[in-house]
Amino acid sequence: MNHALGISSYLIVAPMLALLAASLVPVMLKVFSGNREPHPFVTTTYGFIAVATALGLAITFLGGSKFGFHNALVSDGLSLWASVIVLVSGGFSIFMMHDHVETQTKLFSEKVFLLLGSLIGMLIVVLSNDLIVTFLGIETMSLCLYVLIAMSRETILSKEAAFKYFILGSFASAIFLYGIALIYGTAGTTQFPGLMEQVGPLLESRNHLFLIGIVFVVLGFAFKVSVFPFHFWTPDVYQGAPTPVTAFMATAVKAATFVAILRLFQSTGYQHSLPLKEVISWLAALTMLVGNAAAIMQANFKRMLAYSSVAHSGYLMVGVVAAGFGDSQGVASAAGIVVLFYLLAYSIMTLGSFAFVALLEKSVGQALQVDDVRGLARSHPVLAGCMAIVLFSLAGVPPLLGFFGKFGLFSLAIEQNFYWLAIWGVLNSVISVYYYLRPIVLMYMQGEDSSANAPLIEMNKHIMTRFTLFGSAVLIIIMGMFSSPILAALKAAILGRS
Amino acid sequence: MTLTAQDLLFYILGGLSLASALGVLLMTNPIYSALCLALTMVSLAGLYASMQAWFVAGVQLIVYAGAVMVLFVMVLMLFDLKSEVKAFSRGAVAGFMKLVAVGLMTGAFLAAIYNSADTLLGTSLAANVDGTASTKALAQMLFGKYVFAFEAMGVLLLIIAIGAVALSRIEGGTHADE
Amino acid sequence: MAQMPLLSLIVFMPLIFAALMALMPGDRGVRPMALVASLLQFGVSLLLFKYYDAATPALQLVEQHSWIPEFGISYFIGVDGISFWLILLTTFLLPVVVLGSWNAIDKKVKAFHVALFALQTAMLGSFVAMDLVLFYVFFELSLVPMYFIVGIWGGARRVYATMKFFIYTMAGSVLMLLAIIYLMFAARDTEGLGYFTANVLELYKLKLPFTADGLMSPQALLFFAFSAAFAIKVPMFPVHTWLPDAHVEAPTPGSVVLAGVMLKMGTYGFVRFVIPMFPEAAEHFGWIFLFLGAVGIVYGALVAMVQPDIKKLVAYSSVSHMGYVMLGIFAMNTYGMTGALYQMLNHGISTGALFLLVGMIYERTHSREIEKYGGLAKVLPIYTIIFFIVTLSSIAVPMTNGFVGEFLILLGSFQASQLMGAIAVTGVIFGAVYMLWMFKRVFFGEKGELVSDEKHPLHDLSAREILVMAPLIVLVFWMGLVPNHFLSYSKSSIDHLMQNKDAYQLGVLTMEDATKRVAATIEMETVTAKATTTEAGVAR
Amino acid sequence: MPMSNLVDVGLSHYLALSAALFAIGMLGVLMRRNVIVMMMSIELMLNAVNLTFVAFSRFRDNMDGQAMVFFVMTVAAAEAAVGLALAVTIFKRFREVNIRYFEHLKG
Amino acid sequence: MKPELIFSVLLLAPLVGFLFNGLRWQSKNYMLAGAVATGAAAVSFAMSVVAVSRLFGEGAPTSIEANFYNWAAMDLLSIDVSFVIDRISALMVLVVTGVGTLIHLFSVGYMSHDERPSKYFAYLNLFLFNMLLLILGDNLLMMFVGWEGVGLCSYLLIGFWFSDKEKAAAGMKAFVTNRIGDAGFLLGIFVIFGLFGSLNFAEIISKLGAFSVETGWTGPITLACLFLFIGATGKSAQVPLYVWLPDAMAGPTPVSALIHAATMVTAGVYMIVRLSPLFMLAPNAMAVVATIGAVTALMAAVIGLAQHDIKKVLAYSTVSQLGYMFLACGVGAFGAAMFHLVTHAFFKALMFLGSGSVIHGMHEEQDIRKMGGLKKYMPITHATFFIGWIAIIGIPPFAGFFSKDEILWFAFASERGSHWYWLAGLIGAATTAFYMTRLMALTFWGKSRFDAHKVHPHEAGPSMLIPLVVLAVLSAIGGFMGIPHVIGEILPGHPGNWLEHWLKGSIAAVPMTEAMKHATTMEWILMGISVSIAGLSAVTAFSFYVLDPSRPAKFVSLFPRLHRFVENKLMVDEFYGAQIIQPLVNASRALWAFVDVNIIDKATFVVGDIVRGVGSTARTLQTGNLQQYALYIALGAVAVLFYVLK
Repeated sequence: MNHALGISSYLIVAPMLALLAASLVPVMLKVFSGNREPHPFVTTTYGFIAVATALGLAITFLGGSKFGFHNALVSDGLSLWASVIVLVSGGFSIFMMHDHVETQTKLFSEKVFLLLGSLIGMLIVVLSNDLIVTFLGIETMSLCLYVLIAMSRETILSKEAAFKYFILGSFASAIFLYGIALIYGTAGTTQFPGLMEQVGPLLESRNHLFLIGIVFVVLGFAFKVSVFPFHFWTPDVYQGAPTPVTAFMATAVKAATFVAILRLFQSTGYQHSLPLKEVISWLAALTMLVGNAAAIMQANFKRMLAYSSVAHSGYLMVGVVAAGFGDSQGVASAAGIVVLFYLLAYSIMTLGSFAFVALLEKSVGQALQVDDVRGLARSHPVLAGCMAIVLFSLAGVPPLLGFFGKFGLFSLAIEQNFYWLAIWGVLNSVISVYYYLRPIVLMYMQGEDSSANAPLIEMNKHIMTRFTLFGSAVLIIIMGMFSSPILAALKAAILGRS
Repeated sequence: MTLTAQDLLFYILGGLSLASALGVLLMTNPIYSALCLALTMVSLAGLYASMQAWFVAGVQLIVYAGAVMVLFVMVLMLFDLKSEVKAFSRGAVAGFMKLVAVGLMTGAFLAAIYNSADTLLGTSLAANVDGTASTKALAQMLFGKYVFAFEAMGVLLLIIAIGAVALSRIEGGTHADE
Repeated sequence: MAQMPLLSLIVFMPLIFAALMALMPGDRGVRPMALVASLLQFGVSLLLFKYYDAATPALQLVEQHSWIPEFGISYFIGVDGISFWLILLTTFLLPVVVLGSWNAIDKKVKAFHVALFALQTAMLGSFVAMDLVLFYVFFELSLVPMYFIVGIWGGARRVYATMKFFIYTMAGSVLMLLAIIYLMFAARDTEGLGYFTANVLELYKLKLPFTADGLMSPQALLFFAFSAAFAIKVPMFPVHTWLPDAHVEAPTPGSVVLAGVMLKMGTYGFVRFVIPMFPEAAEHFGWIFLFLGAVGIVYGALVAMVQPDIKKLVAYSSVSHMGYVMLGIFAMNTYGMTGALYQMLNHGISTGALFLLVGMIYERTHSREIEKYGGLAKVLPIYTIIFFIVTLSSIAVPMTNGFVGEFLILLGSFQASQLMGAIAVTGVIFGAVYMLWMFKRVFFGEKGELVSDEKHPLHDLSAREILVMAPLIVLVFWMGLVPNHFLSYSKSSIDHLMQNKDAYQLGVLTMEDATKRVAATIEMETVTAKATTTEAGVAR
Repeated sequence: MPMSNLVDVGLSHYLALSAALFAIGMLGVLMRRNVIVMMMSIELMLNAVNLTFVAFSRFRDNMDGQAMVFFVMTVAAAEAAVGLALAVTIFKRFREVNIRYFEHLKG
Repeated sequence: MKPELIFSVLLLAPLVGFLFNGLRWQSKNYMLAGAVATGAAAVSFAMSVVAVSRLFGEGAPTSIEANFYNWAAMDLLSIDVSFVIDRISALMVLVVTGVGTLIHLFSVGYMSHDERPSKYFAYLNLFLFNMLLLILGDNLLMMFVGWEGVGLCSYLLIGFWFSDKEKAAAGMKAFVTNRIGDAGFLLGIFVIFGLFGSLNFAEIISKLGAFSVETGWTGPITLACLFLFIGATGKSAQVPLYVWLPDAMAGPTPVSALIHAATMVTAGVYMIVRLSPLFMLAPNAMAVVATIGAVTALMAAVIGLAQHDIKKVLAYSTVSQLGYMFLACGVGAFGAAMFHLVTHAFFKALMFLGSGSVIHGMHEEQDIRKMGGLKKYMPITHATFFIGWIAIIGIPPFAGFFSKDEILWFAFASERGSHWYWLAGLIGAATTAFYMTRLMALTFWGKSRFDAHKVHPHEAGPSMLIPLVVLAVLSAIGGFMGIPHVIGEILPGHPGNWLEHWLKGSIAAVPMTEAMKHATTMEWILMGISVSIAGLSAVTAFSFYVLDPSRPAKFVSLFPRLHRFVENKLMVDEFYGAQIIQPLVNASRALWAFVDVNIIDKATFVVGDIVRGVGSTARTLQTGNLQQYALYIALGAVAVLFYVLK
C-alpha cells in the first residue's frame, strides 16, 4: 500500500491547519502568561485572522474535484462554497461573541478556540469523502458546541441547553453510527464514490439492512439540521445558548450538514426506492409546516427564530429531495448549486437576525420577547430598517436575497416535477410572512401612541454586532439585486471549470 | 450442524452481555448500572476476541472497560448517589410508547436481518487470522487509508481536552476561577 | 437620444428621488421637493407621447439586458398600447397624491414620501416588465411600501388591515411564482429554446397542452395559478375582503394609490399575461370570471349601499367597478377589452378622486360616518360640486369618463354572454343607488351633527385642494367627451391581441427605432411644408 | 429460520445481538432519569454499533470495520469526557442529576 | 349656413348659457341669468327654425346632417358625434326649443325670489342641451347620452331645493327609477348592436329589409323592442315605473312644465317613433306597448281623481296622456303618437305654467282644497288655463280633440288595434274630463276657501303671462296640423292631414283593417261617442264641484276604503317600498354581515386557525422533557422505517 500523500492532500487541509494553528495562539498566550486572559480584542483579532486565513486558503486551494488522503477528502465546488459559508458565519460569530455579555468572559480565548475547533470539524464535514470521516467531523463540531454553549455566563438555561443538546446529540450520533455500520456491512465501503455506485443495486434488490442504514444516516443528519420530528431540541437549545453561538449553530452547522446530506444523495440509484422519496418529501413538508406554525405562536424572539430555522430546513430539504430523487441528468449538481445558494442567503439573513437579537439583549439570560421591539423604529431607525430588510428577505420578498434563494429551490423542485412540494413550500412561505412581519409591525407601527414620553429603547453599543447586522442587510440587498455573479461562480465551481 | 466452540462462546458471551445490558437498564442504583456496563463491555471484548479482532478486543478492555468506566464510576462516586426511588421516567402512555417504539424498531431490525439473511450468509467466513497479522493490517490501514481520520481524531482529542479543562473552569465548574 | 433608456428613466426616477429624500436631514422641505420630483417624473413620462408609436402593436422603447441569466431572468421592459395609459396614469397620480396629502400626513413626512416614491417605482416597473420574473419582483415589491403606508400612517385597525392586505396578496401571488417557474421550464423543454427564459415574448409562443374537459391540463392549472394572483389583487369577488379593510385604514394618499394604480396591476396582469399565454383556458374557463365579475358588480354595489362609513362605501364601489373591468376582459372581444382598459383608467381617476375628497372632509371633521353628515351642500358648495362631478363619473353618467368604459364593457359582455351582460347591467342601477343615496344623506337635507357644529365651522376647499382636484375633473370630462383621444393609443394593441389571441406574438421596437421614426416624421413634415410653400409660390 | 441456523452461529446472530443491545441502550436513554445512566446507555448503544462493525468486518473479511471501531471508541471516550464534565458542572450548579429537573426550556 | 354651423349654434347656445350661469352660480342676479338663459334658448329655437325651414320646398332634402368627430371606433363599432334633423326630429326640436324658450321666459318671473336663480337657469340650459342631444343624435348612443343627461338634469332640478329631505329624495327616486329604464335601454342597444352591427338609426333601418316579422316572444327584435320599451317606461313614466313622476313635482313648477310634461317625458315616445320600422317587426312587443299604454292611461287617470295637490293632478294627467301616446305607438299609429305628443306639449305646458302662476300667486300653496274662486284674482291665468282644460278633455276644435281622437280611432280600427284598447281609451278620456273639470272647479271657480287675510292671490307679471298666452293660442289651434280626413273633407278647402303627409315615409304605419279602411261612418260615430262622453263627464264633475260642493263628500262616503285607496295612489309606492326596496336593503345588509364577514373572512380565519392549531400542538409536544424528545426521535425513526420498509 502506498502511504505517500500527494501535495494536494496537504493543500486541501491547509485551511484546517491554519485554523488549528491560529486557534492555539490565544490559548498558548494565556498559558504562558500565567493564566492571564488576553484582551478580548486581541483574541478576536486572532480568531479573525484564523478565519480570514482559512478563507483565503480555502478559496485558493479548494475546488476543482481533487481528492486527498487516500480519497478520505474531496475538494470540489460543494466543499469550496460550503467552506466559504461556514467560515464567513464563523467569522461573524466571533465578532458577535466579542460583543456579547454572555460570551465575553474570562474564558473568552478558550471560547474562540472552541469555535475555531468547531469550524475545523465543519470543514472536515464539508470536505469529507467518507461517512466515517463525516462522523468524526460532526462529532468534532458538535462536541465543541456543547462545551461552548455550556460556557455561557448565564448559569441555568445555557447549562440545560448544553446538556439537552449533548444527550440528544449523542443519541442521534449513535443512531447515525449504527446507520454507518449497516451501510458498511451491506455496501462494503463507506466512501461516497463507491457507496453511490452501490446504492442502485442494493436498493433495487431491496436490501433492507442497507435501507435501514440509509434511513439512520439520514436521520442523524436530519437531527443536526433539525428536520421534523428530530427538531425538538432546536428551540430549546437555540434559546438557551448565548446568542452568538446560536447564530453560529443556526448557520454553520446547518450549512456543513446539508453539504454532507447532498453528498449522500449524489446518486441516481435512489430512484429505486419510491418510499424513501416519499418519506423524505413528507419530512420536508412537515418540517416547513411545523416550523412555521410553531413560530407563529412564539413570544420569545430567539425561539421564534429557532422555529423559523426549522422551517428553512424544510425548504432546504426540498432541494435534497430533488437532488436524490430527481430524474434528470446532473440534477445533483443543480441541487448543489441552489442549496448552496440558499444556504448562503439563509446564513446571511440568520446572522443578521441574531445580531439584532444580540443587540437588544442587555443583561445575562434576558429572554428577549418579540414585543420588546415595540417602537424601535423611532429610536433606532437605521438598525430597525436593517432588521426590516432581513425579515423581508426571510419572508421571501423580491428582489432580496431570500427571494432568489427560494426561487432557485422551487425552480429545482418544479423542474424535477415535485409540484406538490413546491406548492406546499410557497404556501408555507406565506404562513411565515405572518411572523416575520410581526416584529416589523411592532417596530414601525406600534409604540407610537403610548410612549410619547416613555424612554426610548436602548440598544447595545456593540460595534461589531451592529456591523454584522448592517452588513447582512447590505449584503441581502446587493447580493439579491446582483446575484448573477455569485450564481455564476457557484455554477462554475460545482459543474467544474470547463 | 454441530455446536462448535465458537458458537458456544457466542451464546455464553452474548447471553452475558445481554443480561448485563439489561442490568444497566434495570438496576436502580447507578453504581450497579455502571458495573453491569463494565461487564457488558468485557463480554463484548470476549466476543471481539472470538471473532479474532484481537486488537479491538484489547482496546475495548483497556479503554472502555478500563478508562471510560472508571471515569463513570468516579463521577458517580463524586455525586455520592444512592439507589434511586425514581429511577425510571413516569407516564404510562409515554412509557408504553417508548417500549412500543423501541420494540417496533428492533422488530424491524430483526425482520430486516432475517430478510437479508440470504445475502449475508453468503459471505464466507474467513479463515482464522493471525493476531499479529491482523493488528499489523489494522495499523497499516489506520496510517494509510484512514490516516486523515486518525489525525482528525487527534485534533478532536486535543480540542476536547482543552474544552473539558475550560469547562471545568467556568463559574460553577470544578476548577472555577473565583 | 438614440440610446436614451426612457422607460428605465421613468421607472427608476421615483426611486432615485426617494433615495435623495431619504438623505435629507429632516422633514422640512420634503413636501416641496416631493412635489417638484413628482411633477418632474410626470413630465418625463410625457415624453412617451413623442416616442411612442400608436400605429403599431409592437412592444416599444424596449430595453433588454441580462440580469440573472443563471435563472433565466432578464431585465426586459417595454411599452405597448396595453400599458401605455397605465404608465401615464401612474405618473399622473403621483403629483396629485403628493399635493393631496399635503396636510393629511402629519408625522414622519419624509418616510412617507420615500415609501410613496418607492411604491411608484414598483408599480411602474410592473407595468413595463416584460420578463415574468421581473414582473413578479415588481409586483411583490409594491406590497412593501404599501404595507408601511397603511401600517404606519393608517387608522386605528391599521395593523390588522395591512397584515391582511399583505398576506392575502402574497398568498395569491406565490402560486403565480410557481406557475412562472413552470412556464420557464416549459419554454426550455418544448420549444427547444436551449435556455430557460422568463421572457414574455418567448412564452407567448408556447403552445401549452390544453384538453377541453381537463381541469388538470397544464394550461388550465397555470391559468388558475395566474388568475388567483391577479384576482386577489383586483380584487374580484369573493376574494375582495382585504380591500375594504385596507382602504378604510389606509391614509388618504394610500387609498388613492391603492385604488388608483395597485388594483390595476391585477387586471393588467390578466390582459398582459393570462389571456395571451393561456388563450384556450381563458376561453374555456372565461365564464367563471364573467360570472364572478358580474356577481362582483352587483354584490359590491349592494354591500356598498348599506355601508355606514363613506370610505368603506367607496371601497366596496371599487369592488363593483373592478368587477366591470373583469367582465370586460373576459368578454374576450374588442369592445370589452377596450372598455376594460378604459375603465381601469376611469377607476383610477374617479375612485382616486373620491378617496381624495373623502380625505378632505375627514381632515375637517375627523369622521367618516355618513349618519353624522347632512346638508353639506349648503356649507361647502365648491366641495359639493366637485364631489358631485366625481359621483357622476363613478356612476357612469354619459359625457363623463365612466360611461365610456361601462358602455363598452357592457356591450362587449352582452355580446359574449347575454345573461351575464344582463346581470351586469343591473349594476348600472345599483351604482346609482348607492352613490346617490350616500350623496343625499351627506349633502342634502338638514344639517347633520358635524356640519352644524358651531365651534368648528367647516371651510370650503382651499386653493391647494382645488388645484388637486382640477386635473382630475378635467380628465373626467375629457375622457368622457373625446374617448378617441385616449383609445387611439391602445387601439392597435387591443386589435392585435383580439385578432391573434390564439397565437399572440409581439414585435419589438427599441428606442433607436422610435428616434428614427420621429426623425422621419419631422423630415416628412418639413418636406410637405416645403412642398406646400412651393406650391403656394407657384400658384402665386 | 430453521433450527440449524439457530445453532450455526453466523452474521445474523451477531447482528441480532447488537440490535438487542442497541435497543436496550435506547430504552435506557428513553427511560432512565439519571443523566449518568443515560450517558452509560449511550455508551451501550455505541458498543452495540461496535459489535456490528466487528461482525461485518469479520464476516466480510474486511479490516475497515475494525478501524472504524477504533474511531468510534475514541469518539465515545471523548463524548464521555465532555458529557461527564458537563454533568459535573450541572451537578455543582443544581445538586441534581435527575433529568426531570432540566425542563426550563420548553414551549 | 353650413349644417355644421347650424348644429353647433343650436347645440352650443344652451351649453354656453349653462357655462355662463354655472360659473357664476352664486349670483343672485336673476334678470341677467334669466336673460342669458332665455336668450340661449331663443337662439336655439331660431336655429331650429332655420334648420327646419330647409326641409320645406321642392327638392328639399329630407334631412340635414352634420358629423363632428368620431367618438370611439373599434371592430364593428364606430360611433360618431353626429346629428340629424329629419322630419321626425324637426317636429320635436321645434317643440322643445319653442316651448323651452317660453318656459325659460316664464321662469324669469317665477324664480325671481329664489336664492340661486343662476344655478337654476344653468340647470335649465343644461337640460335643453341634453334634450337636443337626445333628439338630434343620429345614433342610439347619442340618444342615450342625451337620455341620461336629461335624467341627470331632472334629478338636479327636482332636488333643486335640496335642503328639504323630501325633495332631495324625490330627485333621487327619479334618477334611480330612470336608471332602471336606462338599464333596459342599454340592453336594447346591445341587442340591436348585436343584430345590426351598428347603432346609427339610418343604418339600422336600412338593414331591416333582411328581417321578417317576428311572431314569438324571444326573437331578437322583439327582445330589443321590449328592452327599449323598458327604457321608455322609465323615462316616460309608464307602469310600472311611473312612480317617480308625481314625486318629481317637488321641483320648481316651470321645471315640471318643461321636463315633466312637455319634453323629457315624451322622449320614450319619440324613441319608439324613431325606431318604428323596428317595432313593426315585433307585433308582440307592440302589443305590450299598447297594453301598458292603455293600462297607464287608465290607472293614472283614476289616481288623478282623488289628488289634492294641483301639480300632482297634472302629473297624473301627464302620465295618463303619455299612456295614450304609447297606446298609439302600440297600435301602430306612430303619427298619431307624435301628434298627441306635440299637442300635449302645448296644453300640458300651458296648464303647468298656469298652475305655476297659481302657486306663485297663492304664495306656494299647492293644495286645491285651499283654493277656489281664483278666477276673479287671476283672469288671464284662468282664461289660458281654461283653454288648456278644453284642449285636454277633447272638445273640438281644440288641439286635444284631434290628437286624442286620432289615437282612439286607430286603437279601434288599426290592424293591431282592439276594441278593448278603444274602450280603455274612452274610459280614460271620460275620467280625464272628470278630474280636469274638478281641478278647474276647485281652483278657479266656486267659493274661495283660503284665508283672504293671509293670502293675497295676484296675477303674475308679464314674463309669466306671455308664455301662457302663446301656449294658449297654440293649444287652441295646434290641432289643425292634423285634421282627420273625415273632417277635412267637409271643411272648406278640404285641408288635408298635414302632419300625416309630413311624416309619411319617415315613420312606419300599420294599415287599417280592411273593414275599417273606408268606414267613415264608423269614425264619425266613435268621434261622437268620445266627445259626448267627455262632455257628459265634465258636466257631471261641474255639477259635483261647482253646483253642489257637498256632493263629492257624500259620494265618496259610499266607498271610503276605495277612496282612500285611490287617494293614496293605489298604494303603489308603499308596495314598492315594502316588497322591493326594503327587502333589497335588508338583503344587502345580510350580504355584508353574512357573506363578507361570516363566510369569506371566516374562511380565511379558519385557515389561520388551522395553522395556529398546528403551532400550538407543536408547542404542547415541546414539553422541555428531554426523554420526550428522544421518544419523538425514536417514533420518527420507527415511522420512517416502517414507511420505507413496507
